[in-house]
Amino acid sequence: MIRVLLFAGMRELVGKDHILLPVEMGKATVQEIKQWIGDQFPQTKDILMKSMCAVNQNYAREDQVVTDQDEIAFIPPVSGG
Amino acid sequence: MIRVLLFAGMRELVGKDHILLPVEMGKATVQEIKQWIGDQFPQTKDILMKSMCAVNQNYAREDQVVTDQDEIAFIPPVSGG
Amino acid sequence: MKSYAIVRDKIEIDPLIEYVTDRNAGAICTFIGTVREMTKGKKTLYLEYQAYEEMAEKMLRQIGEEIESQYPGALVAIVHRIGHLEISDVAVAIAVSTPHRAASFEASRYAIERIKEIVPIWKKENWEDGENWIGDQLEKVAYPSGSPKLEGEES
Amino acid sequence: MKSYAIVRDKIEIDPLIEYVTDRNAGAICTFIGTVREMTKGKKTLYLEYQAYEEMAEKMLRQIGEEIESQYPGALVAIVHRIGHLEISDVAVAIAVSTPHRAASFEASRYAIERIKEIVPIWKKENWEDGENWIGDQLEKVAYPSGSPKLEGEES
Repeated sequence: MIRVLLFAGMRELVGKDHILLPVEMGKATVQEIKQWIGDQFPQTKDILMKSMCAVNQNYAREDQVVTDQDEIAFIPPVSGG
Repeated sequence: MIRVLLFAGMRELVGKDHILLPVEMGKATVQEIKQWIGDQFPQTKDILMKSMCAVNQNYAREDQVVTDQDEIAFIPPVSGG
Repeated sequence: MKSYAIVRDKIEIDPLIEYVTDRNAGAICTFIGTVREMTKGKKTLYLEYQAYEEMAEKMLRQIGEEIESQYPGALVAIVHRIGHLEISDVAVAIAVSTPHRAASFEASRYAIERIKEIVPIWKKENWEDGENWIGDQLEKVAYPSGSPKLEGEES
Repeated sequence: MKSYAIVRDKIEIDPLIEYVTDRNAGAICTFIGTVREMTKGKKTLYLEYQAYEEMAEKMLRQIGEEIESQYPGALVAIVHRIGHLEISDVAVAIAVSTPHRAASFEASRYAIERIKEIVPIWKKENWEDGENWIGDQLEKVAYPSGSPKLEGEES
């Protein structure tokens, strides 16, 4: 199962620090994952729209394909410093 | 007697950290003091030309008049930092 | 000491300075970001920082490498603190040494701007009248100019 | 601690940072000038700094006041060391805090440039093949742009 890490506002809106995708999504694009999370957790749609996705700790394109071997994270607009 | 403080290259060229002007120069302009020092210590002429004069720890003009109540110093080009 | 680190305890500046001190450095510029009490008339009580820690350290290192390739001879160390921070606490500290002074200022400035663009760290403001994760607000455009570099993209 | 000082011993950075730390500061930029070994292919063995101490402290204070009037809310501390300095020793340290970061960088940079213009401190380089008071050389124009302000002159 693909595991998606959540942070900051997304983590609070979902109430968990990660989401497990259904088994049948064993391979998916970032775009598909985003769509699925938005459908399951409609409260995250606004932030999702503004978020980047990181795959294995690198910022990734929407069309990148990931599997359950990858580390996926959604990165809401950062505010460090 | 007017006392003139010397620093850095000027101090080394004169071999002293100050110069006492003759009593008859009880009152003089910065320009006159510069002239007198240059005459007495010709080895300082080059640096004197490039130096500023400070009177009571403020940078002073050449035409400023000083007395033995003032603290006079010649400031070769600075190189702190 | 790790020269690029996310930490939970008070940031000490001296180890950062020591880390970048070098016989061929003539200049060290440090930037320290502290928690300010008043922002646009609003009073901050405390802050809470969260990070995607492993990636954040990786991005700090990337920023350091960007600087070292841009400014020959530069040495860089960056530490960001997470967790609960009080007013005046140090949230981030950057130290850059270079042979000459101009580059140390430029590089240190570059580092803090880049941190605000690409490092996955989030700040939750706790005001007298509420709290919010900064960056989520509608008034802030997400990743305006300094969009994070995508994998495989030229920097 | 004096916030504008000429000292003979090792400069500690932490007290400077503490001095400018403030509830309304969000940024602290420090600049540290260290003794560099190689300059234009010439190897420095050590440096010797001399100052017109009382006036130098007065000029450091003037620089701080220039910054505080230019950048509202800025706090400034500057310490310069004199005497015998070895490679990597800290010769000068500047700390500036401001509410926002851009001003802290600008003000800290301003301070070091002003020090090199108006503060009566002199550096004697001791190279492998000789020594010289810097600033006396013919190749350096005396007081090019940043001529010290004369008494009564507008700044």
